[in-house]
Amino acid sequence: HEEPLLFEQDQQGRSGVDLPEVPRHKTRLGGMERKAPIGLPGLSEPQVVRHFVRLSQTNYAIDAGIYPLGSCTMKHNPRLNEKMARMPGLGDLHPLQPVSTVQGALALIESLADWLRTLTGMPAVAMSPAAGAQGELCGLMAIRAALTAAGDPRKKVLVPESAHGTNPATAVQCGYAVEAIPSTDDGRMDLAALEAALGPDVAAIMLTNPNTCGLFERDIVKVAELVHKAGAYFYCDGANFNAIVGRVRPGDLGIDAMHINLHKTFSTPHGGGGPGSGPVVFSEPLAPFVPVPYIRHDSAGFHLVERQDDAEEEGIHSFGRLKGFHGQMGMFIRALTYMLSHGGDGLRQVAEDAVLNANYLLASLQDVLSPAYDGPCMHEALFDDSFLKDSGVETLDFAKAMIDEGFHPMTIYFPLVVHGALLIEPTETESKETLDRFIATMRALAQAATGEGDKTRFTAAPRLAPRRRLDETQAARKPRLRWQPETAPAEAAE
Amino acid sequence: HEEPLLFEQDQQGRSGVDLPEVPRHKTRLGGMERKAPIGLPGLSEPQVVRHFVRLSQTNYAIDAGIYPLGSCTMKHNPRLNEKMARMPGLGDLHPLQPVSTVQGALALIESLADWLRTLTGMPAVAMSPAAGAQGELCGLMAIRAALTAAGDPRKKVLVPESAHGTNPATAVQCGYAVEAIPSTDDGRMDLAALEAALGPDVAAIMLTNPNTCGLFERDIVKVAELVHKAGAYFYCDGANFNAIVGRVRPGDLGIDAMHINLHKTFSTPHGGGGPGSGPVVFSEPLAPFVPVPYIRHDSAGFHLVERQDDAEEEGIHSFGRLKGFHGQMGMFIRALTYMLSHGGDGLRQVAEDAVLNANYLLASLQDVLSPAYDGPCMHEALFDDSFLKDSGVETLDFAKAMIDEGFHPMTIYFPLVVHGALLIEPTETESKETLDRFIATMRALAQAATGEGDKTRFTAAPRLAPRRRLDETQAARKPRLRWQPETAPAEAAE
Amino acid sequence: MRYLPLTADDRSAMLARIGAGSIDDLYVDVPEAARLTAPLDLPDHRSEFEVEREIAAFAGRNLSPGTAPSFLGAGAYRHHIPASVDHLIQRSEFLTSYTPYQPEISQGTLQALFEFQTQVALLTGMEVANASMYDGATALGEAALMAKRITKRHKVVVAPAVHPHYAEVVRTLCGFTGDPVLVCDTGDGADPAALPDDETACLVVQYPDLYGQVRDLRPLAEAAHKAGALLVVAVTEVVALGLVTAPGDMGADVVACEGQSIGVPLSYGGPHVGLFATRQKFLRQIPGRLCGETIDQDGRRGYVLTLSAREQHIRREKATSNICTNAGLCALAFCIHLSLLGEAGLRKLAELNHARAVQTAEALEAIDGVTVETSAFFNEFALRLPRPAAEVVEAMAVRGVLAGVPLSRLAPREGGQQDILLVAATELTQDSDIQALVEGLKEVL
Amino acid sequence: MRYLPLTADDRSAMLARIGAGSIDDLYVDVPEAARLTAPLDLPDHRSEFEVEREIAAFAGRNLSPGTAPSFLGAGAYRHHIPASVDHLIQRSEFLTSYTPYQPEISQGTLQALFEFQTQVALLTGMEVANASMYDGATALGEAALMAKRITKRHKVVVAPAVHPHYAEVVRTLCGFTGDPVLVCDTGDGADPAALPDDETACLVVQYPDLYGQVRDLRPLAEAAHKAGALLVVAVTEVVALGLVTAPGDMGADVVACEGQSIGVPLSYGGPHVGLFATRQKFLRQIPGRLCGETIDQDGRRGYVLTLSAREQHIRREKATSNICTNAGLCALAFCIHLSLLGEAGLRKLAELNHARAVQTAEALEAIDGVTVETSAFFNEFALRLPRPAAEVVEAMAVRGVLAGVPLSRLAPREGGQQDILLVAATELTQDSDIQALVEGLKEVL
Repeated sequence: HEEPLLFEQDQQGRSGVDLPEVPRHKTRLGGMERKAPIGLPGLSEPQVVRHFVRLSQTNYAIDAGIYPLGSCTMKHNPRLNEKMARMPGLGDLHPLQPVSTVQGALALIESLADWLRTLTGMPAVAMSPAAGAQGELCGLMAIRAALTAAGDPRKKVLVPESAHGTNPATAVQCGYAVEAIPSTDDGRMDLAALEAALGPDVAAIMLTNPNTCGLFERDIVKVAELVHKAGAYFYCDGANFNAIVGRVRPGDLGIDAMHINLHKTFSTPHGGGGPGSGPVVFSEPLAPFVPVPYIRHDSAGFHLVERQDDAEEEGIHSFGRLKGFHGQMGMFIRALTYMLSHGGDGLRQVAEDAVLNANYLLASLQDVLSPAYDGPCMHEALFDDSFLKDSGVETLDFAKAMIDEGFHPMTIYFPLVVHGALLIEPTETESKETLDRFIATMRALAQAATGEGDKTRFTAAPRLAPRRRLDETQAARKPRLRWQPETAPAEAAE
Repeated sequence: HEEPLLFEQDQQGRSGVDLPEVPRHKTRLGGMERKAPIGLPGLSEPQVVRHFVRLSQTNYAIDAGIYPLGSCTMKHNPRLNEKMARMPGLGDLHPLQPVSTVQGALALIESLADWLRTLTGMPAVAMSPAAGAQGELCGLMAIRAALTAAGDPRKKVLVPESAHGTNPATAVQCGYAVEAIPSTDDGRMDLAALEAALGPDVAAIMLTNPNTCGLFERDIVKVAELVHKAGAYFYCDGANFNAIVGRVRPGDLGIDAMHINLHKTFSTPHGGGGPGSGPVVFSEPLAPFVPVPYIRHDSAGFHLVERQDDAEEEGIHSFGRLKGFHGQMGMFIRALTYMLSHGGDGLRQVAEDAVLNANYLLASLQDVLSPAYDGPCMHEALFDDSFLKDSGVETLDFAKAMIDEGFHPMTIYFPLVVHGALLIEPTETESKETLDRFIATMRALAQAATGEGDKTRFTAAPRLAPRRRLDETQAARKPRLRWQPETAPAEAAE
Repeated sequence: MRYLPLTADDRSAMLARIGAGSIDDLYVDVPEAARLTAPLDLPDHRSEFEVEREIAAFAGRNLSPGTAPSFLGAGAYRHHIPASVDHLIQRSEFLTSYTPYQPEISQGTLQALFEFQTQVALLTGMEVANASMYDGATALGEAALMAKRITKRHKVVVAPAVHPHYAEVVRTLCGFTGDPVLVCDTGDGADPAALPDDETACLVVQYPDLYGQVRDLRPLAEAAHKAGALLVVAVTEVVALGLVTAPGDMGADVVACEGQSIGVPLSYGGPHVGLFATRQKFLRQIPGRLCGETIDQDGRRGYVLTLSAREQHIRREKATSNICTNAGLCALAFCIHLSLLGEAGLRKLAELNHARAVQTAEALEAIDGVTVETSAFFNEFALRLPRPAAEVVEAMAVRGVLAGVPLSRLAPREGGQQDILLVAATELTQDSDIQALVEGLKEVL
Repeated sequence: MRYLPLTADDRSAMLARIGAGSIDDLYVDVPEAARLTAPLDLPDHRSEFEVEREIAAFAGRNLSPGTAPSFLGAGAYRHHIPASVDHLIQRSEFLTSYTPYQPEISQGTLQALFEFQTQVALLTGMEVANASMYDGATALGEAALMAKRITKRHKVVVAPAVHPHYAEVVRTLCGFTGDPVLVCDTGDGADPAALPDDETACLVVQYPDLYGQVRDLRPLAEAAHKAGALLVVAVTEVVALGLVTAPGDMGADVVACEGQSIGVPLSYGGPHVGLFATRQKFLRQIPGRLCGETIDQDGRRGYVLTLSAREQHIRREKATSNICTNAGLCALAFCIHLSLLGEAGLRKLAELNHARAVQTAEALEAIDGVTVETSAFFNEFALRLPRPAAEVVEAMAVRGVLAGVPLSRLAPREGGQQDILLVAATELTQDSDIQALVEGLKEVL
């Protein structure tokens, strides 16, 4: 039995809530009462609960199995973090309470900021960005504000070919032209090409490190020198900070700004698409250009600087406000809980185990899949599709066949610098036993894909999932983005 | 991939908890330290979470679909009740705190007791029984105590043939011989047989009402008169109180004691087998024989009478203590939350809708299944297997075929008074849409079972469940009730 | 370390398979000078209960609106969330799944998003909606950016009485590159209908506005359209749409709402959820994710993320927005709570909110020297006090009453605005709360 | 009514299908005099938030051990429960399922029970365990009943220093029908080894005992066996078994534990979970449910409820017990928490408990006139005070300290026993708690 849409379960006269009787009152709506019904369906609570339980049962989840999506970092989400985020006195605070009544909340945010400063070796941090992509925007805006303040706004941002799509999109949203820097054969940014591209119109470089090929940019200190020599800023996409947390401080690499995806490195749950949180750490030169609001701390306690004019008074030339309130407090609580749970020692172990697990996969699969690059990887192992050459099986088919084996596929077709990419990120919270089972399955699939015989195991996969392959072309050509009530047939209108 | 046992995932050196370092201390164990390891497996938290999530995914649940187990009353379990049971100041109280520090807890229990007294029309209630079966024991013990106090302990308890197994088991555990009373053709207790069986050695009758055939015992007032006239007590099994709550008060029927399964009528979740809670209401004559502890309320507040000697001082000849502490507080909170949510009006509607749903099923299936008895039923509809006669399909096969249709089967082979019984209890929290779908499926199955053609759809069912039929005979013949470490092969010992 | 399954033996065996002598060998690409050798100045790992105590200590230093009479609003509202909502969003299959890139094993998330999009479209009176934005303010910023793309004009006009946070986000997102953004002062008396000119991409208004004022948007829609601009409507209290005419029914082209009021806790300002709805004709200019209906290989109905040629992961520098992660789980919470409410429940909830606000206003109007400035409102209104509202709020906080939001916290502090207090009521407002507010104010004023 | 899906239209249509004129027609079998016509004197249905307020009002009148220094034990212990335990047991598939009568769609519950049984057997040092009982006291009562069935003797002997609640339950269950139950006074100096005679079915002892005393059970096992009786051991603090020799290793025939300490909240005394373990040879006399391993039609390993010929639903008046519903979900919580702990975690937890208790004892021993009476203990001991413990406990409660359980609340009030205070510590006991206890006692004594 397929679960129908909520709207197909409608019966007016039902509701899943009870509310007290509305007290008698004068209406003061100025005649703006809604006339027509909204069209929302009526269901009882049991129906709503069952609907969403049943829907959930068609989802894969990290709690049910390895979720090796490269560049997405699906690791275990501790339940303690969820419990803490719901603690009375934290989860139920209003963002505009008098500051005197939220000193604990501000102290918590500052405590998280301290951890981030210590882990990154950077002196300043902006807490408000709502997600990694907004963090990028925040970083580039601060850079643009600093350049503008120096009378030299510049025009271009350099982005390696292997970058996440958010990097170029962000640069454009911030008013810059984007210039791509090619990669070398070893999967790093081409230093010579960078040098050639740098010039007086370059505002910044955006480099992911470890990069999206799962490799550490060996020349990163040199990159920073070149960038700074050219009068530009070095923005680091911190999406992969989980590979180096506790082992390398970005501040020691010459970076000027870097966002941190709390859900990746610090395990706030991804929730099927969010919410995220993307604090940005800044170097000294960029520190005076942070967004509002921010927290200041003195002997009288914690203060919240919410307005650009107040910031200006204390020498912060804030570029403005990025979102409604102070930031993703719910995510802050989870991330701080995660940090306190791991401690400095545990966070370092997190990075090491993530890297160890990825290299273990790489070493165990390199003879049957085709590694994209040589050498140790960081937290994720990248393969291309050359092992599938002439097999009649595409990367997509291979990924879908994994579903029938009970695994969520890896990231595919990203990064773009590799043909038919397969990017596998196991994370530190997978056991060796799970990896061994995963490896055995991958090896068996690779042999089946490249051997003789029928390939429908791949081309017709998945067959054991709640749905077989979905027609994405039809979805895009004739977009149906919402339920519509059936139009009454003409006969019925008689 | 099948989920292995915890013990098969063991690796020492792992733990799913962190604990602070043990402070240095003298050991005062008197030399009783454990020498050998216990043998518990080592797993990390992510593994444990995944293990139980994966296990859970092989379970059916009321949150995922109708669970029409007759006599079990699987209805919607509101989440509000779970939230309330975990409220700080309730869920974390210690049972032996000074009574002055738990006045709210005692007030809550008394409030629930008040609801139970009002709904049943009975003057007294014992809150401590841990489940329905213990409630039965509590009721019979009070009866025995009263009879003994009157110098006439008697020897027999009368139980109708259709009774739950707990009834005779309880009577025996309480030291009585059990005599079965046959049923009449209309599914009720045979009044003549009862009259014949009643005599000076009968301590009590145990009658379920509505009975396990889903029928109201029409002659119940007459039964009470006969029982009382014989000097016996009338114990009513209240398992099916959900059919009449708010519409009929057992106290108006002449009942002396009745347990109430909080999970059935008041929707505390069954949790795959418990915990339950089985308060017992008592008539005036039995009220002085309640178990300890119980609550007393005066102008100074709430008191907890925990000891038989204290009870005796205030004229309560308590038969003693049934369980460790005061009762299933966690269940009390849930049940009271349920009552407050429904109110008196809602509880009456609960009974009516439960009865309406059952009769709707009966009316919609009576031409394809074979109803066991005529007339309206109460909260559950009983069929026998005569519709399957000569079909090659047994009741069990029919039930297993329902699994492949996505439904949990009804109760089968109970009550014993009907051949190949199928007992369907939809409960009030199923929508008409769900019932209509259930009816359509049952009708299709009944037609398939009784029609021509291959019956493996039934005899080989289920085929779409996490397991096919399990070998229960082997399980009982060679009981393996725990995991055992593999014995090392002899060679390895060399 | 309870979260780490590898044992010391595992690590050795794995290094051996890799052919590395130690974990350091895997970090060879890190410049030597940047390799941390000493531990950072951070505490070691701790047990669950020690962590709980530490977080509880932070919580203990706050005054929870759940334990005090609270009239705080101004863009975030304390509503009751049914217990089943929080339970359902915590189900592993929702909480610990990723963006549904593999639709065959993500139908739960996808169908819920499809239902969410439908709910948002219905509620706002629009034709289509996306799968959520970070919050109401960023949704508004994205709306203005979309208006610029559609009209190919550069100027954005923000009418008076738009929440200053929202106006600031619009200014940041639309004005950062030098494009003109005209933000009227919150209390500016300017007629918004006169603001759009032939360079204006959109007129941005709020409904109900910052002061809680509910007004007919049709004249503004007409004025905007006449100038060739779009009307972009911000809604900070989405429960209002259960009772007042939908923006879509008054000519709005884009509606950007904060959805927190339905299903999402206050959480000190985030995460919340932005709702984004518009006309069908603007479909391919929508920012963020869209979920669409289609069929699978066996012809069964199913759902996928669609029109991703608008998005950064495909379109890169030509994307409609850089948004990637959105507010998925909060959107799910919104969807579940609204499913529970349904048509009848939402309407009654909205009526209760209005009734409570009217009761609060009437009680306050009885105080000497205090006036309600908002002539027509839903559940929030501006109260003029005889002295600066910020001081009054502080004095009330000392008395344990969260009296509302002083306008001066949001808007320029000059002028008569500083005596304005924004007061909100919801279904959770009790008679005793109103009494505490009134009595407190009488003492404090 | 949010929980009721039927609409008025549904009800009419359904009555029509049934052929009934009204709902009353379905209640025709109820004697007319017993049909309620007027509503009962009960309040009407209420919204979630009104109900929450009402329950919170009850909670507000209690002193939570989570917010006060607490040394309460005597059969119920405040331990930390990892957040994942409570989350997992609330999963719909566990929480809202029934007893696994249809094993094909109940493997989750069944495998967890099989794992639980194994854990209990390992922990107690026994060969087999059942799928749980209501609580420790009823498990003990059932153990004594089983001993009677096995030995075919009628007399049960309860040694001194068994928790009076447990002894009372044994007396109720075993003595109600007139069979002899000898319950020694808690403080009786009798030598338990001398108690069993040739009519004795079992000797019941507690370990650690009511006073926290840990002692070698081997001599008692010998004495019992010599008399032809079984040794039945009650354990009220199961965490102790992480550190002390298991009863099974000292000759116990049946072990009945309260499992609350692992995974189950105090909940004012219930629901808790009874553990029941015994020797393989007594298998068919075990009360309650048993889960066993088998294979399905396709040869795959699977689990079923088994040996149900012992149980009431099959065996009726010949059943080994009348138990039906047990403590399934609490057993699951126990199983999950113990899985998280594992061998190393349980041992460390037990060590922490002991260390905290020793620290507490040492701090108390420094107070004049106060003596620790228990010579060897795990996490609880008897403290002799210079005045009646019940008064001291009350005085301490006024100071916000839950100082322990006065023995007089449990045992006969005569004699020196009334000055005994039972003091327990756990891993949650903090230095500041011990300090508050000591300082409070100094003031109060």
